[in-house]
Amino acid sequence: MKPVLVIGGGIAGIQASLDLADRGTKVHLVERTPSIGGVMAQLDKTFPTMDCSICILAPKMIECYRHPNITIHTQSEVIGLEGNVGDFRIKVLEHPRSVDATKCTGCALCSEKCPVKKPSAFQVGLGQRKAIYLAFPQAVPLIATIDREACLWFTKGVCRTCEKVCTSKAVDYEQKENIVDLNVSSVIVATGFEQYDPKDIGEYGYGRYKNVLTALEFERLVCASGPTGGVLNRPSDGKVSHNIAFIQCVGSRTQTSGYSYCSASCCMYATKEAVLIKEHEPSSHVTIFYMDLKTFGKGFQGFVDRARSHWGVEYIRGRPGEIREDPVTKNLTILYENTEVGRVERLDADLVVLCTAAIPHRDNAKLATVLGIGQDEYGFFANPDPVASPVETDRPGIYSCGSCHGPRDIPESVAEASATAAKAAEDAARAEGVA
Amino acid sequence: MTTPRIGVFVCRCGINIAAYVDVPKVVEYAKTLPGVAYAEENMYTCSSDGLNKIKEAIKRHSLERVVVASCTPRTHEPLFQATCEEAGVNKYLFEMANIRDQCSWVHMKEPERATEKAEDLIRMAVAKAALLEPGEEPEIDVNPSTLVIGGGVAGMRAALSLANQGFTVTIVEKEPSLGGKLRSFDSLFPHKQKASGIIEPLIQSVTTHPRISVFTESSVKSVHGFIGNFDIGIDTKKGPESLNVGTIIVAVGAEILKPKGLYLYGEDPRVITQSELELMLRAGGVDSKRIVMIQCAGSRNEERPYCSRICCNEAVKNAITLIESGSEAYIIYRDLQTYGIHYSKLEQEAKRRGVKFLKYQAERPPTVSACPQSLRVSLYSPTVNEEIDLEADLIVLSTPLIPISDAKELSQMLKVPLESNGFFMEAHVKLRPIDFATDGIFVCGTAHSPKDVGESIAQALGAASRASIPMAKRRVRTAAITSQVDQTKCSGCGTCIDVCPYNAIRKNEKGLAETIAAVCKGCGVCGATCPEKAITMHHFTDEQIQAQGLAALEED
Amino acid sequence: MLIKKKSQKIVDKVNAEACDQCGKCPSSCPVTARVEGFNPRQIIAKVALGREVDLMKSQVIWTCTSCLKCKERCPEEISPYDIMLALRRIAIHLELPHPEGFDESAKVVAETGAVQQPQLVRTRNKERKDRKSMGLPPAEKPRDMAAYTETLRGILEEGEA
Amino acid sequence: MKYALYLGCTVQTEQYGYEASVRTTMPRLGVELVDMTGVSCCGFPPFSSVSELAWLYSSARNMAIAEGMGLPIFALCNGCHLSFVETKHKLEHSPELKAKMNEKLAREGLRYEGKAELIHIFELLHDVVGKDKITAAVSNPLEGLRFAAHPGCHAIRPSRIGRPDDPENPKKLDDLITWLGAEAADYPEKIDCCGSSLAAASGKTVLDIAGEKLKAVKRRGFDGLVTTCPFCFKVYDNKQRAIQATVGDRELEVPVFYYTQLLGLAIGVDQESLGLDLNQSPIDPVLEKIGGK
Repeated sequence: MKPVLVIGGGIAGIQASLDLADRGTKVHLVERTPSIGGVMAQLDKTFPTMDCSICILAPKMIECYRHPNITIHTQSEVIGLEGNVGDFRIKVLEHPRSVDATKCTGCALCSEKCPVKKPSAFQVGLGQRKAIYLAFPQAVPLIATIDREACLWFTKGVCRTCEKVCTSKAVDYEQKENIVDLNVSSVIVATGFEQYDPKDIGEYGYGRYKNVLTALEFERLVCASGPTGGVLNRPSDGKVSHNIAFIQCVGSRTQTSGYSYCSASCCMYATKEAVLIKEHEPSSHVTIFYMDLKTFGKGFQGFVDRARSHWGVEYIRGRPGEIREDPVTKNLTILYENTEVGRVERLDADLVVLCTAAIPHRDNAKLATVLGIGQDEYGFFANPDPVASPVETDRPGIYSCGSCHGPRDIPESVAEASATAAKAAEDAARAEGVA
Repeated sequence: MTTPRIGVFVCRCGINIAAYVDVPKVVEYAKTLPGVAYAEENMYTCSSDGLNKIKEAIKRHSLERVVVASCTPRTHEPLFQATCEEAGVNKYLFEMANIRDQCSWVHMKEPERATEKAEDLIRMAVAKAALLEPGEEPEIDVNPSTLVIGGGVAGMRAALSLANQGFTVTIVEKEPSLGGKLRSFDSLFPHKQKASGIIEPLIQSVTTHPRISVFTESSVKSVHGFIGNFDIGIDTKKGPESLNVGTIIVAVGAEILKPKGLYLYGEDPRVITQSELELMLRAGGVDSKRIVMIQCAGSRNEERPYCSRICCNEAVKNAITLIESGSEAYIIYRDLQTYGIHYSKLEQEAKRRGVKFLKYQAERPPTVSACPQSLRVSLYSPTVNEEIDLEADLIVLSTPLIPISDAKELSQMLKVPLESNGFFMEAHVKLRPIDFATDGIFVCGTAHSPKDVGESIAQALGAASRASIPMAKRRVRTAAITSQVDQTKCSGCGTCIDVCPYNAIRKNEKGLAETIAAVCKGCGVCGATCPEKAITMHHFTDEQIQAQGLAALEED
Repeated sequence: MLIKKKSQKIVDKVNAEACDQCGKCPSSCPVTARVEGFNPRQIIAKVALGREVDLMKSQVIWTCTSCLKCKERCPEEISPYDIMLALRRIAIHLELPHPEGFDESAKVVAETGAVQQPQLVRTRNKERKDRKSMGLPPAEKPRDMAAYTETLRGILEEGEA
Repeated sequence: MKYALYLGCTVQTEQYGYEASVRTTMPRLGVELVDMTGVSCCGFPPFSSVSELAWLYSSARNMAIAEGMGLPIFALCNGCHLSFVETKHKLEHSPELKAKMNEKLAREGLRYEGKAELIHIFELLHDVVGKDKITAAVSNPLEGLRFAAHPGCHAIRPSRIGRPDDPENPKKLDDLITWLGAEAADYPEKIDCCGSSLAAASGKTVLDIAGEKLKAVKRRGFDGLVTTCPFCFKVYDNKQRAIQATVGDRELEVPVFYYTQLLGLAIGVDQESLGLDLNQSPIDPVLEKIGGK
């Protein structure tokens, strides 16, 4: 039986890979970053059960890594696809890590000694990493990688400190990129989404005001493994924040941003983040500005009711018009209308969190061309018939799951991932001649 | 007997543990415990690096027992056990001490005492580890066939996928015909395709598929056995049938609330539900001039504190249809649940087409009064900040999906739980949305919670994938943590048989109790209730637990 | 009726039905915070409900500073400002009650080419100055005032067709 | 750098300080200004609330005259500039409307092609003349002074049809101030409206709105407020006494300048020719600090 190609190592890609591998199908899992895990690895807790995100994800990541039927290609991208369902010929480009995966033990001594600091993508820029680094402590595979744009050896021809300190001689500056040819029966696309950059919504001052963050940045701030160790030290002055406000529908449900749809999970993750703040410091004052509370998922309404009644999170229906920053204290003032009473008011906050639209990943167009599949008007991968064939793209044998074809929460992504595994299994059976 | 060589691995969990527990101190302490031959700390014991360290240590220090002091066994025990096995140590010789969730996280403000408690927990784990015994996991054969309970769109789609994968499937449907709730729908959102356009071809391929057999007007009456080997009893119109399957998929769907007495429903024929409107549209439409739809009719309240997910979108879809046929349509809502891309578009289309939306507040629900000519809906609109009266010829209540009436009965038969709202409860809300905690049984569609057709189909395919795993492998291993009845002590009183929630104990020919290892989940209820102390729980023997308890009380 | 027909033409163009009632306009508006009863969001809500005639008969449409924040920030590209102007024009055309000054100053412009004639202004120490004493050239006006006035009068009589 | 100077009603009939300071400073920066003859009101606001057609006609008419001169229009007033830009935009998108306009313009022997270019004083000074020319021209830097920039609503909104600066974070006027050696600083009330358009409906509210801003400017320790909009200037400067009365604060004194007045002082133009004696707000302390002729 031919293997299956899974593109994207987030929770959806991981689930699809494990389902197939567990039933005995060989899987090639292609991930563009140095580690699998995706956005879920960056989250602190998950709603509505408040499970520690990395704690429930890490075992699955490791399972992928240790599974005899799964081959993980990190820092890799699919650059070629030919053939048809049952017989796709794939080209995967593996970018060099500049570190020998077979030797590196992930001890991180190299990054400790590396002199170059860069903003850490895992910490969404709130924290720093070195030029040679591990994506994050639970990264899978736990292998260092060199950022050649930052590394002094690659940019200035000096340093080589990492090579000197590495006890297992794993550093390999000569490592070349590598093209792998695969022959697979089906392809599963699980490349996920990215966050809308709220800079364009100037009235909220993101990028201008240090204490206005995006929700993903906040996840890192509130996370024990984040840059502040889970203490809500706000960026401007490190002061612990007690008055925090969340603004929903930033970029989403917005004609002018180009993303006129509802991003589906923001109301709930904002509620979760609000509860986290209260758990950390019950005396904090947390406000969520929303338009419609989207509590359509299993257990959502109960979760919101609890946040309101038990934790005292305040919900106000109204999308603020403007955020102002005190030039001296850097405190923020939110101009808003409580639309349920038609009154215009002001709220002072130490920190404001913007819950931004979930938007198509910037690489979608490129991948769509390589795979020969369609995108919708926004750039998500298109499902021609989302009702009858929710995980089928417009090309037979290529399936999509998770937030790469529209906003999804984790359980939806997981369920869809299993669905794509079933479709791939059907293709394989057909190829095997099962009538 | 000499105490075995024990290795202790203390995880820092980044700062989750190390910030509050003095890990180096704890490691030094562990080294002093009886039987401990080696102890070390790891940044993340669960990282591949940490796991390699365990394997090396087992070899270098010829360890016979392994204790990891870190987080929770719920997520991490299987991983560490597998690691031990790879290094040649039986997985049942592994023990875990939870010094994070039950220690560092709850004692953030008192680090010294957190450190002490961590030492206590490790001392207890080590004491138990010394008495651990290797366990064997029986392998059982899996019958590559599935029972799908429910012949709606979810059930049929799951069945079809499994059949296409080469497995045999039996569908049991209580109605005379396949199709489920969708039979009564006119069109489907978001693309407003006809429901029949999805159902009919599906029924066609299901009924003609060589590996699918269908029992209509039938219901499951009994379920015995366990993953790989379930014995099912069915009542069919032709009398009782029995079959053996390896897996079960629960796709029984849901029912739609008929809100007697709410907004004059049941009292005035001009007040109907969204699903009754569907039937009218299916039959050719309505001639009412102005239709007012009321959302959250019977949901998001004390009695049903959940949002039914599909009602807003169904209302918007039907309102567009009504506008197209020249009527006027109002939707009175609390929070419009038009989520995601397709429903957002649908909402925008509705607004463009002139469907009027009015928000109401839960505290001030609308009232409906009947006049001879028409109905009047009175509501306070917080957004316009006014009392508004609407004359209506037809009022449509968007009522929630509710669990099927015999959900409880079925859940008891299958030994799977229901959640507080009465829908079937999955193994884990986030990462196991389609599995039940009981191996070999899966759930999909609206039996799990309200969802639309596309989402139900996705879950159905997902359930097919999950069910296919043990069947493709043909064999599964079951856990060795089971109860064992000491035939010399058992008095045959049968108490254990009554209390066992898994039907895992039977009386043998001697009239004495004996455990069916493959079915036993190791919950321990039998052991606790046995008046003769005849039942031993492997991996949780009295000796082991006593040792742990005594260690807890030790002063040092 | 005429008034509804006229307003309908406008309403069809302004996209009010797309409004999510999010509250961004009032919270940006300098007037809502100060003048009881003025709320651009509610104005849009009423237009969306087909009640623009009530608005034309009320004071609210005249209570705008034209700061344009509502128009600038509306996520749906709706402009309460332009809607108010449009409703004002119909109100004036149909001679519904409205604040003084609007049609007067329009007349003045139509007849003189400017809202007012060059003024005699005071300095801080109460001296009087005019363009001449400031050394500024004489004020400009249409060369063929008759044609200019006639054209504008014509347009004004046409009203919002 | 040659432009057709369009004054607009307010400047031409009362805001002589702005006109004078523009006429005296621009040539010194190499900007040649040609007066437009036969021009009329741009139509905003007098017509915008009465007849859209009359409003658009008024703007089209003046743009047609500029087209005849073959020069871009330099409109001093934010309102006029916006009115022209909006009209140009509307006529570009409606050929029928454009035809209708030309039919009416023909009676005065005018024709609007749609070629008329428009330039705002921010664009002219910030983007065309530029930092180097201005800093080079400064002979009397306004050191030690801190001004609050007030670009005015119509200079920055609606951005969709193109305005000279950012709608939420305008910076050009701040730059222009700093190029004169003075200091400019962001303040939360920067893009707040002066309220003047409310005059017809509720004069008191105008003074309330304006008063709040002046208070903020004073509270935040600015030496004065700087604008280029005659409407805003009228409220903040000419009506400052009335504002004091309305907000009940006699001490609420904020010097208000047209930017071109400060520009003149910095490049050594005498106060007389900058019409500084027309400013009603207490600017003398600032003038003393600046010194010069």
